[in-house]
Amino acid sequence: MPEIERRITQAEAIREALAQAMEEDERVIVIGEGVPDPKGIFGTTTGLQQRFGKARVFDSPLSENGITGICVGAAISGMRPVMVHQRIDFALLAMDQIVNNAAKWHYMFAGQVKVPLVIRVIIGRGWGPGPQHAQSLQALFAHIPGLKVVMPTSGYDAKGMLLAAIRDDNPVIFIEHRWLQDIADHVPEAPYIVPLDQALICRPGQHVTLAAFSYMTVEARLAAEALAEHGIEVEVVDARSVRPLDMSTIVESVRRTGTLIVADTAWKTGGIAGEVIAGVAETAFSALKRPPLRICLPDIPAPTSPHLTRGYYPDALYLARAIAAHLGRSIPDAELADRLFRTTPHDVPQREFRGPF
Amino acid sequence: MPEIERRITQAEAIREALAQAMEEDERVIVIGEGVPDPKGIFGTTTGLQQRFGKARVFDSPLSENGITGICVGAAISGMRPVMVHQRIDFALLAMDQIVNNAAKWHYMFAGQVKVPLVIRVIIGRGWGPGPQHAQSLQALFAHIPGLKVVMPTSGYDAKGMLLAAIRDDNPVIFIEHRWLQDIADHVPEAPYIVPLDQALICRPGQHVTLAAFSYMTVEARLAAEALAEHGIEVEVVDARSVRPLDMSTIVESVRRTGTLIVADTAWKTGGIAGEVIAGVAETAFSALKRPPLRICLPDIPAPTSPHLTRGYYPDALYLARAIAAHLGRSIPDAELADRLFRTTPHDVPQREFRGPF
Amino acid sequence: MTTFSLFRSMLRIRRIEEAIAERYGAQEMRCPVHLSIGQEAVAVGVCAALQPQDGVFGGHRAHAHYLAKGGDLTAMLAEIYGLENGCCRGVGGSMHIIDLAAGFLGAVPIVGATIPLAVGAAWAAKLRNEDKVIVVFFGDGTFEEGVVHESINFAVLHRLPVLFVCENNLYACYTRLSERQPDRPIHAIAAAHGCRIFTAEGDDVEAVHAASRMAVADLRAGGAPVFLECSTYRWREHCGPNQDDHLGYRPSGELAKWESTCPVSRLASTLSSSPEGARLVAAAEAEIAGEIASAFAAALASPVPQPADLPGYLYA
Amino acid sequence: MTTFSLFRSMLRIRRIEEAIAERYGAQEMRCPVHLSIGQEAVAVGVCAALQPQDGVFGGHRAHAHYLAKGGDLTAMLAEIYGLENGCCRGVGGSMHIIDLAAGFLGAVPIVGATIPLAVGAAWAAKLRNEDKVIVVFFGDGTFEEGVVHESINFAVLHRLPVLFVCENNLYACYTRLSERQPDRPIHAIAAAHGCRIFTAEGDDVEAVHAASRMAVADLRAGGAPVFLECSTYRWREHCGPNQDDHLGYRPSGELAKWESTCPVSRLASTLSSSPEGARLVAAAEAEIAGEIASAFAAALASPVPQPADLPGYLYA
Ligand SMILES: Cc1ncc(C[n+]2csc(CCOP(=O)(O)OP(=O)(O)O)c2C)c(N)n1
Ligand SMILES: Cc1ncc(C[n+]2csc(CCOP(=O)(O)OP(=O)(O)O)c2C)c(N)n1
Ligand SMILES: [Mg+2]
Ligand SMILES: [Mg+2]
Repeated sequence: MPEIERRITQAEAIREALAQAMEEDERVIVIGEGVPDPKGIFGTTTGLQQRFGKARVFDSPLSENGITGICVGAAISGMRPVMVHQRIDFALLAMDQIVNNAAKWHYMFAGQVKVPLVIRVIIGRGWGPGPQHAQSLQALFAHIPGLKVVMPTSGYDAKGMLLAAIRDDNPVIFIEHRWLQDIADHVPEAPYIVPLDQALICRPGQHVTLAAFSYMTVEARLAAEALAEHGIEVEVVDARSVRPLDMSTIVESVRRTGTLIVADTAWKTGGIAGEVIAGVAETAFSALKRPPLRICLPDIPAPTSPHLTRGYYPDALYLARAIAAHLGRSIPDAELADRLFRTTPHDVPQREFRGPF
Repeated sequence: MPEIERRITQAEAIREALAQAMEEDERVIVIGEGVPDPKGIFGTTTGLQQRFGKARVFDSPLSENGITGICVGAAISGMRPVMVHQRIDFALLAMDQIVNNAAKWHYMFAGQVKVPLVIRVIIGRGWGPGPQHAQSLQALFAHIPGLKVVMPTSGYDAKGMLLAAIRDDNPVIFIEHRWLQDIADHVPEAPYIVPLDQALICRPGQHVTLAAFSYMTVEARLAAEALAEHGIEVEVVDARSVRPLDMSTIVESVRRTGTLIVADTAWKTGGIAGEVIAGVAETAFSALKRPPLRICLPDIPAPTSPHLTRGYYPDALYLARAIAAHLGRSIPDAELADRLFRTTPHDVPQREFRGPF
Repeated sequence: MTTFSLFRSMLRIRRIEEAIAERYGAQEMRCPVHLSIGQEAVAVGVCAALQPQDGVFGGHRAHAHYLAKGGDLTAMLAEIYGLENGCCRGVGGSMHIIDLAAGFLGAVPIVGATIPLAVGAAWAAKLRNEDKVIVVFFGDGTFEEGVVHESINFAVLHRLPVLFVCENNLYACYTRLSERQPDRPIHAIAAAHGCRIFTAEGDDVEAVHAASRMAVADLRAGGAPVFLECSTYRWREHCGPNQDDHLGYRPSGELAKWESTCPVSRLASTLSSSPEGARLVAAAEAEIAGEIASAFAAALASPVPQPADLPGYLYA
Repeated sequence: MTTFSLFRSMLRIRRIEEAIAERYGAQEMRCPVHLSIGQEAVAVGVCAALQPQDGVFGGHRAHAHYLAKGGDLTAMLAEIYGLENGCCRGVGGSMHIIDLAAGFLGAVPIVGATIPLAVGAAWAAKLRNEDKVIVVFFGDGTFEEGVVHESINFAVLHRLPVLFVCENNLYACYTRLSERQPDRPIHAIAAAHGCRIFTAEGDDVEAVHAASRMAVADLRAGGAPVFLECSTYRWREHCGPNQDDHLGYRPSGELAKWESTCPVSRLASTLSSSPEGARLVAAAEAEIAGEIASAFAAALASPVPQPADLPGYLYA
């Protein structure tokens, strides 16, 4: 199995998925502001136009609502468009077409027309993107019947779920995290599918269920490793999908651990972390041995200055402390801090990151 | 106190609040598609242009995002605009300006500029509005730091909260329900304020806390009356505000009753009902004697046909049955059904309703 | 397409909408309806220039477009009645109609919502090398939505086979054009975007048809997107079955002026000037009355839809 | 405004942005920056036509507009460094700048986001009978956003004192105009909307200024909204401090051509043709260098902002 050695970044995994989808189905087209440009959406679309031509890989005017509607129109006419927003914030301009049309076209016409559309949106941050360029708006999409909404964490899942999303006959909001794009993972070359509705237990543990979304899964795993050294076994569930939420995997885990903590990349109030808690409280109340807990962003927009973002984004150390405290376990803080101290500046994904976005 | 006899409809209460706000502060202007037209937004703006002139009461082009941004621009320049969408569905076109600008302008500039803007949006239904004209999208706004979001139920609160919203220096999403507009209530003539952040216990009861939003409060009270005859005392909390949620009133109630049920006008998944449950579970877990419960719309868009909307909107009978079942109390169903049977067709607010919307 | 068949198509639409209006009061069509009475010539003149494989999108006021493109009458009526045999099985009602077999690709009530869809459909047709023209109908008010400009820009950029038809009836609901737009022609903006422009008096079906034929021929030959603006007038209330001149939002005499140039009756008089023509007109009236009566009967014979089916419509 | 002061204002902006670019690599300005190097003449020519009470809005690339309107340099630099004395106390960074005292009413990076705000500010000015003109700067790409058309329509309808300035630098990020818009002038669309139109070569500060003076005078006299389109060119990468001609997205020679008509150095040569002029130019360089050095020093002397203050900024 030489395959097992193949490690590529998530950005490369996404590019590979796009290329393979275009290869296997000529109805697949890719469009977005900057798709064929030299930066290629953080490298996720680089080379696609050279390979598949200008008739299938498009740049886009700055017209988010219009282009979304145009892609819906193409999708109901037999194409399978994949569109992309470099920041989820720009998708706010397209909420009308996403919510009123894409999500409902199949339903409104009683199932006569399909909308095979993938909308890639990127959350997270370079450095200092600030209030309008670093939102994590998954909750807005998660509330909408007719959409599927996914947030893969690993490069493996990113490829498999993107292929699944493109093959799916429904509109899928595919949420990528900027800080995951440069992380390498084992990603098989041949096309494969990861289902759009299944959470993944990526670390088993019997003391607490930590359901995490997207990049928070990375921090969650680090926290879990550190806590394991102190005898706290955290079960890390990578939620992977937001709509539908795989509640049964989460509920089963809570039935084993008795404790639920949810870590999300978004603001706490009105976010999907609350939805997970409400779902568990409704359906597995008696399994809960103690109050559930959300670890999310504070309810304020992201500031820009690194002096101000410090502490804004909960990291592994924050998670580990919060988990230990929630379980009433006292761990010498210096040990945790020592283990989880981030040597990279807190506002960049990798040490080599040099800006500007 | 002859005042106590004064009963006007909620639509009239809203119109009165607008008129009084315009009278007390010349910076208040009113704009929206149809504001000065003969229908006057279901009667809520009728006569205002005649009274305050064309320089303060405006019709609007069909340009939701643009007009919202224009109102933000006017608000940061010292005006106090009140704008209105006849349906909340149209506000989806303006999510960019609402979320990216209105909600953040004060924060982004570190408090230097205020955005005193009220956006009235109407949810609910005439008959048969269907998938694109009957959404209850409060959850989308409730997630956004920087917004205030309210949903008054009574005519009294509608007037007092609208006056408070207009006097507030922040953007307020003011959500009205179509089915409340023709309900009469005691509404004092002199201007008064109802705070934007306080839930109201509108019926005390020791067995179960029923937190309800907007029109669901009406159905909740009917259900509570019916259940009282069977010895179930329901504490009905009219949540009134969505952001901020008055969690302390709800939590205190749950501490007394031990049981939480939330009734919302919106889809269940990802809605604010889940937020209420998550908040209570996090902060008052031990007060809960049994699982919490959500009573919301099913996770599908509203259909149009009356044959299809039957059962789509939970009513008092549905609530009463669900509450009794949740408490494990068996009440002869015929008695409940008899008491709560709706003699008005299920798809209209009043018997006299004749369409078309 | 002969003058008579243009006339007949308009007459049929007029009578169908009158029948809807007449029966609306019975409270059995429990959804908003937006009638095109007075505006039939635009729908008919344009759609008569299309082939079956061409596609049409509409908006909130779409009965005429649906019928002119050949949409199934019974399915539309059943839909308005909220019945299982409706073209959306009752999910949609009057504001959501579709007939894929006829090339009526859908109408929904968010104004402007179908304009980018039409461009997307035209884009797909071009990418797939299909001989297909896509038409979208919308009102003067809808032109104020930014998405219209975004859609036109993309269509012109990619030279897509799309015909934008603006039915300028001077009002959006009860608000006159002059309260919403400055005094300049709508089509001039489309022209500046790079569309080819046609205009027509929307109460003259032959003029609309002639312009549409040229437009569609241009598009089939690979020409730039076309924007056709037609002046027209809505006779009844914005939404619902009634007259509403008493509300006073129209200048007095305006409605009467437009009624006097009624596209249907003007053509009826012209045609009736010969005895043969008069006979044809009378026969058409009779046939249409019969068709409408049976369509209503057939629609009302539909079973009722079942709420249990709804979740199945959500995802493909 | 003399030619020399126009020149000096451009030179100052050029040197400030060069200084930012030079220091960006030190990794202490930890936010995206979009430089206007090459485009200074538009900001300067327009703002020189304004009064202090007039208002200006910008977008993601707003340093030049802020500075040309008289925004505080130290506060801008401190903001880019994320420090407490920044014009937004570090909350905003380079893409969110404001100086209310100078009439710079705000810039934010969602493209098109400030265009309706400018119209709203002009509307407020008109409703309050204030003698105020509002200007908004935006790029060719931004013109593709529907909200721009919605904003222009409203401005023309209500005849508001707003000047729309389109800096057409041929690119949105790395995408050339011809990939995003058909081949027709942008300003022709604004003209069709009913704006009064001016155009200027954006590397000729005096031409921009002359057009702006006429435009602003028109607006003060109650004229229709004005749309000014300036051709211009961005020399550096879309975002960040570097050159990027090696990426190959620009036709070869294009950058060089624009560099050869540099608005700053062309005027420097003209002015330097007299000894007195040469002396003034040299003095300006020296003064500006001094000002920049002290501004950086002052900015960097700022305390750091405190996260604990953030919640207080959320609601008024
Ligand atoms: C986005 C949106 N805004 C507002 C409405 C409410 N509305 C329905 S029809 C209409 C007027 C449309 O006017 P026009 O485009 O001229 O079409 P007409 O009704 O005259 O045929 C409005 C404002 C809507 N349906 N969608
Ligand atoms: C709504 C939105 N879409 C996309 C972006 C990403 N973006 C930032 S700047 C830019 C290009 C803007 O081009 P133009 O308006 O020509 O201004 P220029 O950068 O050339 O000065 C884009 C697409 C954004 N900030 N906002
Ligand atoms: Mg109209
Ligand atoms: Mg540009």
